[in-house]
Amino acid sequence: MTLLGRLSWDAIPLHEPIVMVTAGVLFVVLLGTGATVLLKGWLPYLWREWITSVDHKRIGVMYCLLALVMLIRGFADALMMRSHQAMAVGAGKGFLPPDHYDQIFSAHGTIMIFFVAMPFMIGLMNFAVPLQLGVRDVAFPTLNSVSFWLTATGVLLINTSLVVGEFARTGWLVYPPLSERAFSPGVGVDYYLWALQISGAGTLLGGINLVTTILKMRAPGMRYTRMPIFCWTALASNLLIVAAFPILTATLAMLTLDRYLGFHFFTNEAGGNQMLFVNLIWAWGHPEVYILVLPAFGVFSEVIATFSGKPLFGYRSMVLATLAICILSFMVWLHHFFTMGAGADVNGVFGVMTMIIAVPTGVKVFNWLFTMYGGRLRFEVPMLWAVAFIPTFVVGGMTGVLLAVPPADFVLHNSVFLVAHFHNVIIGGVLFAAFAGYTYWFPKAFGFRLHDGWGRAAVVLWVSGFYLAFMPLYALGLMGMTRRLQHYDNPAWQPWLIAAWLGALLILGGIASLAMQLYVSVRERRSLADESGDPWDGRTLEWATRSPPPPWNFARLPQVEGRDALALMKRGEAEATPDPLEPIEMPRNSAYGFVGAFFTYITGFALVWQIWWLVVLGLLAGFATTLWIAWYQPGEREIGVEELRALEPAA
Amino acid sequence: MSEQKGDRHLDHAPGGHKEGAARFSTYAAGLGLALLLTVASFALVGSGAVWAPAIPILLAVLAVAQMGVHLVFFLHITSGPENTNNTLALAFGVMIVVLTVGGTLWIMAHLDHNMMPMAAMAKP
Amino acid sequence: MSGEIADPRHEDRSGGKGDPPGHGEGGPAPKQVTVAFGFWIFLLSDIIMFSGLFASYAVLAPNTAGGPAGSELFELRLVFVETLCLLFSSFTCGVMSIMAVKQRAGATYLWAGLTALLGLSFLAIELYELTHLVLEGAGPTRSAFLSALFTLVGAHGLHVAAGLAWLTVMMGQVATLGFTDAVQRRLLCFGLYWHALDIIWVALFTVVYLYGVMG
Amino acid sequence: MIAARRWLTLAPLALAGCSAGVLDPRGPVARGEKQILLDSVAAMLLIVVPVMLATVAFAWWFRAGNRRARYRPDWDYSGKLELLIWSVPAMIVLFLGGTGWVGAHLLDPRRPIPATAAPIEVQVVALDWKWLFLYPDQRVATVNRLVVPAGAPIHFRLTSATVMNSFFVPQLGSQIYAMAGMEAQLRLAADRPGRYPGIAAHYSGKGFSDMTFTVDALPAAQFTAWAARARAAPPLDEARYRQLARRGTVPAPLMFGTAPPRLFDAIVAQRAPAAERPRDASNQGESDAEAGK
Ligand code: HEA
Ligand code: HEA
Ligand code: CUA
Ligand SMILES: [Cu+2]
Repeated sequence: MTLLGRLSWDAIPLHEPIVMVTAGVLFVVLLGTGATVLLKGWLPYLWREWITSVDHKRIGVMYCLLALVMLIRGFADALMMRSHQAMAVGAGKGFLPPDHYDQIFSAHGTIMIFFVAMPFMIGLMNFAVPLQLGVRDVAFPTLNSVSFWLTATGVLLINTSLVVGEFARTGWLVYPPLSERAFSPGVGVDYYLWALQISGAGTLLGGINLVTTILKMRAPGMRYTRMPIFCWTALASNLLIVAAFPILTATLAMLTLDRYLGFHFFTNEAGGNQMLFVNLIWAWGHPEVYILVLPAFGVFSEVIATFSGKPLFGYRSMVLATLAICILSFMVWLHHFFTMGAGADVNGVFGVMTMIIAVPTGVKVFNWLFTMYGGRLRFEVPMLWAVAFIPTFVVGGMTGVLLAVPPADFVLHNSVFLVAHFHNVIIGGVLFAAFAGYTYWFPKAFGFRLHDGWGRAAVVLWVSGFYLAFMPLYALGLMGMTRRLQHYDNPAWQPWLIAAWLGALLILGGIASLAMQLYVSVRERRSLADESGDPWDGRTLEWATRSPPPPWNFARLPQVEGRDALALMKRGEAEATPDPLEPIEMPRNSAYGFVGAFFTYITGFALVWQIWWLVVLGLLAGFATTLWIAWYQPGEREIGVEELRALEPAA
Repeated sequence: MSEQKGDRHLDHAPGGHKEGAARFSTYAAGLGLALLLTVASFALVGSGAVWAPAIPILLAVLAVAQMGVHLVFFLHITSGPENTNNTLALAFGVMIVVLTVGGTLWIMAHLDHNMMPMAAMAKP
Repeated sequence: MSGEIADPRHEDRSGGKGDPPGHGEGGPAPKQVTVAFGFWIFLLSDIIMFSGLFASYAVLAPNTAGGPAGSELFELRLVFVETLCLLFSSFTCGVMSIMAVKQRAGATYLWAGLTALLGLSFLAIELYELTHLVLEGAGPTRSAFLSALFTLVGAHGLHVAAGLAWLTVMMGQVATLGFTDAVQRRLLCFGLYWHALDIIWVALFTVVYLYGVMG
Repeated sequence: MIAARRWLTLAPLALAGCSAGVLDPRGPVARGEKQILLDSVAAMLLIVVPVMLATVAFAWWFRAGNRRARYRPDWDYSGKLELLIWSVPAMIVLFLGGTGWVGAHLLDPRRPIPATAAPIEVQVVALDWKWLFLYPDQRVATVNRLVVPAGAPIHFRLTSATVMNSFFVPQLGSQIYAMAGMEAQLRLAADRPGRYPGIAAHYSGKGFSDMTFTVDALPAAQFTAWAARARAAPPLDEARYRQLARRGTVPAPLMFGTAPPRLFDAIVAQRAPAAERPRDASNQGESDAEAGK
C-alpha cells in the first residue's frame, strides 16, 4: 500500500457504531444540502455572493456559521462525556470505551477552542470592526478570504478524522511523550498537527489583516482616542494572535519533526526534553485564552453602553486595562505548570504576575457597573447576556486567581475544579459574549431582528444550565476528582455528576432555543424587519448605515468628531455636511481563497497519511494557484457616482 | 506614480524611501558597518583580545548593534514621527521575543537544576 | 473634508492640507503604506516564530546525548563566507529596489541576479555543511542538540530558498507586467523580507556558531 | 437570586468537607494548603460579593421603567472612582500575591518538613499504568500501595519510566509531575494513621483511570513490622520489572521483598531494563494484556 501511504480500508472505523452513525448522518446531511443547492440552482449565487466574496461582512458571517456547525460536534462530545461520567462509577464503565472517551475529550477541547470560540470571535470582529471604524473593508480583502478558507480547511481536516482514521487521544494540547510516535503511533496526532497548522496560518493572516486595518484604515477624524472600545479590544486580541500563534507554529512543527523524521525535541530518548514542549505550548496557550476573552469584553462594553443609553464609563482606563491585559498575558504562562517543579522563586513570580491580571480585569468590571449606574437600562436580549455575564465571570475569575496561588494550585491542578474554572470563564465570558454579539449585530447583518421570546428562553436555560453543569465540578475538584477520568470508584461523586449531566441537558435546551429562535426569526423576518438600520439606538458607526449595509458600507466615509460618533451625530453636535459623492473602488471577488484552500486540504490529508506524491502534487497546485493570482489578480471595480446614486437613493 | 504621494505625508511604509535621499550611499554605509561588526565578531572568538568570560557578552552586544544597523540602513526604520507605527510594532515584537526567550530560558534553567538526578550526574 | 477621502484603498486624497492619512485624521492610509505595514507585521510574527526555535535551541544545545557538540562540528570559516554572501546580497537587494523605483528594468534584473547568485551561494554552502554533518553521523536524529540545530538552520535556509523563488517570480512579473503599482509593492515587500532574513542570520551565527565553537 | 448564586458557590465547599478531598487534610502540607485556599477565597469574596450585589442592584434600580432613578446620560468619568477601582483590586492582589509568594516558598515541594521523627525515603516510578514504590532503606518495593509511618516526614524522589504523570494524594497535599529522565522531589507527611486515596493526576493514556493507589499510614512500630513482613515477599527481579513495565493495569496491589539496588537511579538515567514487549504498541493500543498477574 505504498501508493496510498498509510491509508487503507482499516482506517475507516466500521466497527464503531457511534462513529459510523454520526458519520452516516453527517454524510446524509451534506449530501442533502449539496443536492438542494444544485437542484434549486443556488450554486451560482453561493459562488458569486459567498464563496468567492471578499466582503468582510460576508466573511464574518461565514466564520460565525462555521462556528455554529462545529458547536454541534463540540456539544455532542460534551454531552457524551457528561452522560458517560454520570454512569461510569465502580463496576459500571459507562458506554464509551477508553479508546473512544479519550478521543472525545481531546476532540471536544480542540474543536471548542480552535473551531468554535476562535472562529466566532474572529467572525464578530471581521463583521463589526470595519463598520465601527467607518471604512469600506479590511486592509486586505482577498487575504481575508484566504484566512477564512484556511480555517475552514482545518475544520474539514479535523472532521475527516471522524471517518477516516481517528482523533488524537492525548488531550487538547498533545503533551509529549504521550503524543510521540512511540506512544501514539496512529494518525490521530497527525490530524491534530496539520489541522492546527493550517487553520493557525489562517488565523495569523487574519490577525495581521485586522491589526493593519485598525492601525491604518480609519475614517477621517477617527483618532485612537475616539475608537469604539470593541476596536481596541480587537486590536489587542489580534496583536496577541500575531505574537502568540507563531510560537504555536514553531512548537507544533518541532513535534511534527519528532513524529515524522525521528528528531528528538521532546522524546524520552537522546536528550529530548518534554518540559520544553509544555513551556512553549503554554507560552502560546495562555495568550490564547485572552485572544478569546478580550473581544468578548469589547462586545459587552458596546452592549452595556448602548442599552444603558450612556457612553462607556472610564473610556481611558478601559483602554489602559485592555492594553495591560494584552501585555501581561505574555508574562504568566508558567501558571499552567506550577507542579512541574521549577521551584519557589519561579512559581512565586509567575503566580504574582498572574494575579496582577485581576486588577485590570476588575477595572473593566467596575467600569461596566458604573456604565449601568445612572443609565436608563433596556433589557433587550444582548443586555440580558451582559447582566448574566458579570456575576458569572467574576466567579470564574476568582477561581482563576485561586489557581494562581501556587500552594492552592498544588492541590487543584488538573482537577475538575480547574475544568470548572475554565468553563466558567469561557462559557460565562466568551460564549455569553458570542451570543450577545450575535443578537446585537444580527439585525445589522440581515436587516431583521432575532425573535425576542426565544432569545430570553435561551438566556434562562443557558445560565441555569451552566450553573447546574459546572458548579458541581468545583465541589468534585475539592473532593479530589481529577480530570479526564473514563471511570471512577468513589460513589460519593456520582450525585454531583448526575447534577452536572442534568445541567448539560438544560444547556441542550438553551441550544435548541437558539436554533428555534433562528428558525422563527427567519420565518417571521417581515414583522421583525428593521428599516432604520439602527434598531437599538446605537452609538457607534455601524448603526449609521443601512441594514444590511451595502458592499461599500458607507457611500461617503463618515467624518468623526468625537467618541461615540453616531451618538454625537444624533445629538446634532456633529452635523454631517453632505459632501458630493465620489466614485469608489471596490475589490472584485476572488476564487483564490477557496481554490487555494482546496489544494491545502489535499496536501494536509496527504501529509497525515504520508502519501508523498500527493503532497508534492498538492503543493505544486497551490503554488500554481498563487502564481495565477499574482498575474491575474481580479483587482478593483470602480463604482461611478451615477451608479452609486442609483444604488443608494438616500445618499 | 501615484504611490509616491504618500511620502509627502507623515506616514511611512516600513522600508519606504524618502524621495531624493542618497539611497545608494545609505546601503553602502549599511554594508560597511555590517561588515565591520561581522568581522569584529568573528575575530573576537578565540582571540585573546578580551577577558574570555566577557566574550559572549561582547558578541551579544555586537549582534544587537548589527541588527540595529540592518534596521536603520536596510529597513529604514527611524525614530521620526512618520515611523511611529512601525517602531511601535517593532517594539512590541521585540518585547514578545524578549519575554518568551527570556522566560523560557529562566524557567527551563530552574527545571533542569531542580530535577537533575541526584545520583547519576553524568548524562548518558 | 470627508468627501475627499472617497477611495480608501488607493491613495490619499486629503491633498496634503490636513493631517496624515492613517493617523486617524486624514482617513485610511494609501495602499502602499498599508501593504508594507501589513507585511512588516508579518515579518515580526516570523521573527517571533524564530524566537521559539532559538529558545528551543538554547535549551537543547547541551543535550548532546553522547554525540558530538557544536565545538566539535562547526567550521567558522565557512560560516564567515556564508555571512558575507548574505550581507552583500542585502546590499545588492537594496540597489535593486532603487533601480526598481527608478523603473530601470535592465538594472533591476542585473542587481536581482546578483542577489540571487549570492543567495544561492549561501544556500549551497549551507547545504554542503549540513550534508557533511549527516555523513559524519551527526544528523538531526542523533541528539536533541542536533535536532534543534538542523531545525533552526534549516528554517532559515528554507526562508532563503523561498525568497529566491519569490525573487524569480518577481522578475517574471517585471518582465511581463512592467513596473505597475502592484509589482512595486511586492518588490518593496520582498526587500523587507530579504533584509529581515539577514537580521535572523545575525542572531543565528552569533548564538549557534560563535557561541557554539566557544563550547 | 444573588443568594442562590452564593449558595451555589459556597455549598460545595461546605459539603465537600466531609469527603476524602483537599478540604479534609491529614498532613501539615495539605493543612497549610487548605488554609491558604480558604483565606484566598475569603479575601476575594470581599470584592466579588459586592460586585455581584451591585450588578443586581444597578440592573434593578436603573431599569428603564423606573422613573425614580436619575438618568445621567453624560456621566462617564470620575477621577475618584477611577482611583478606587484601580486600587481596591490592587490591594487584594497585594495580599494574595504576598500569600502566594510566601506560600510558594514555605510549601515548596522540595522544602524539608520540620519534624522530630527521621524522614523516610520513598522512590516513586510512574509506569503505564501503575505506581511502583521503592523503599531504598527498607529495600522493599510495592505497587499501587504506599505504606508509610504516620507522623514521619516522607521524602519522595519521583520519576517516570514512560510518559508524563502526576503523583497526588489529595489529603496529604501537593502533587508533582513525574517525568522520564528527570527526578522530582516532594516532601509530605501524614499526621495520623489512616488510609488515604492516591491518584495519577495527569492523563497518561488508556489505563489512566485505573492508575490509583492507596496510602496506608501506619503507627511507627507497625510500619517496621510491615517492612519486615514485606521482605519475605518474592523479589522484584529484572524479569519481574520488565513485566511490570509493560503497558497494562494491575488488579490488586503487589509487594516485593527485595528490589535491585539503584533501580530508581537506573530508571532515571534511562538504563533500566526495557519493558517486556518492545515499544511497538501504543499507550492506546488495542490489546494490552494485564501485567503482573
Ligand atoms: C477565556 C478563557 C480564560 C480566561 C479569561 C481565564 C482567566 C484567568 N485564568 Fe484561566 N484557564 C483557562 C481559560 C481562561 N482563564 C483555560 C482554558 C485553562 C485550562 C487549560 C487546560 O489545562 O486544559 C485555564 C487554567 C488556568 C490556570 C492553571 C490551573 C492549572 O492548570 O492548575 C490558572 C492558574 O493560575 C488560571 C488563572 C486564571 C486567572 C488568574 C484568570 C484571570 O484573567 C481572571 C481575572 C478576572 C477576575 C479576577 C474577575 C473580575 C475581577 C474583579 C471583580 C476584581 C477583583 C478581584 C480580585 C482582586 C480577585 N487559569
Ligand atoms: C471554548 C471552549 C469550550 C466550551 C464552549 C466548552 C463547553 C462545554 N464543555 Fe468543555 N472543555 C474545553 C473547552 C470548552 N468546553 C476544553 C479546552 C476542555 C479540556 C479538554 C481536555 O481535557 O483536553 C474541555 C473539557 C470538558 C470536559 C472534560 C472534563 C474532564 O476532563 O473530565 C467536559 C465534561 O463534561 C466538558 C463539558 C462541557 C460542556 C457540557 C459544555 C457545554 O456546556 C457547552 C457547550 C457549548 C455550546 C454547544 C455552545 C457553543 C456555541 C457557540 C459558541 C456558537 C454560537 C452559537 C450561536 C450564536 C447560535 N468539557
Ligand atoms: Cu464519538 Cu462524539
Ligand atoms: Cu493561563
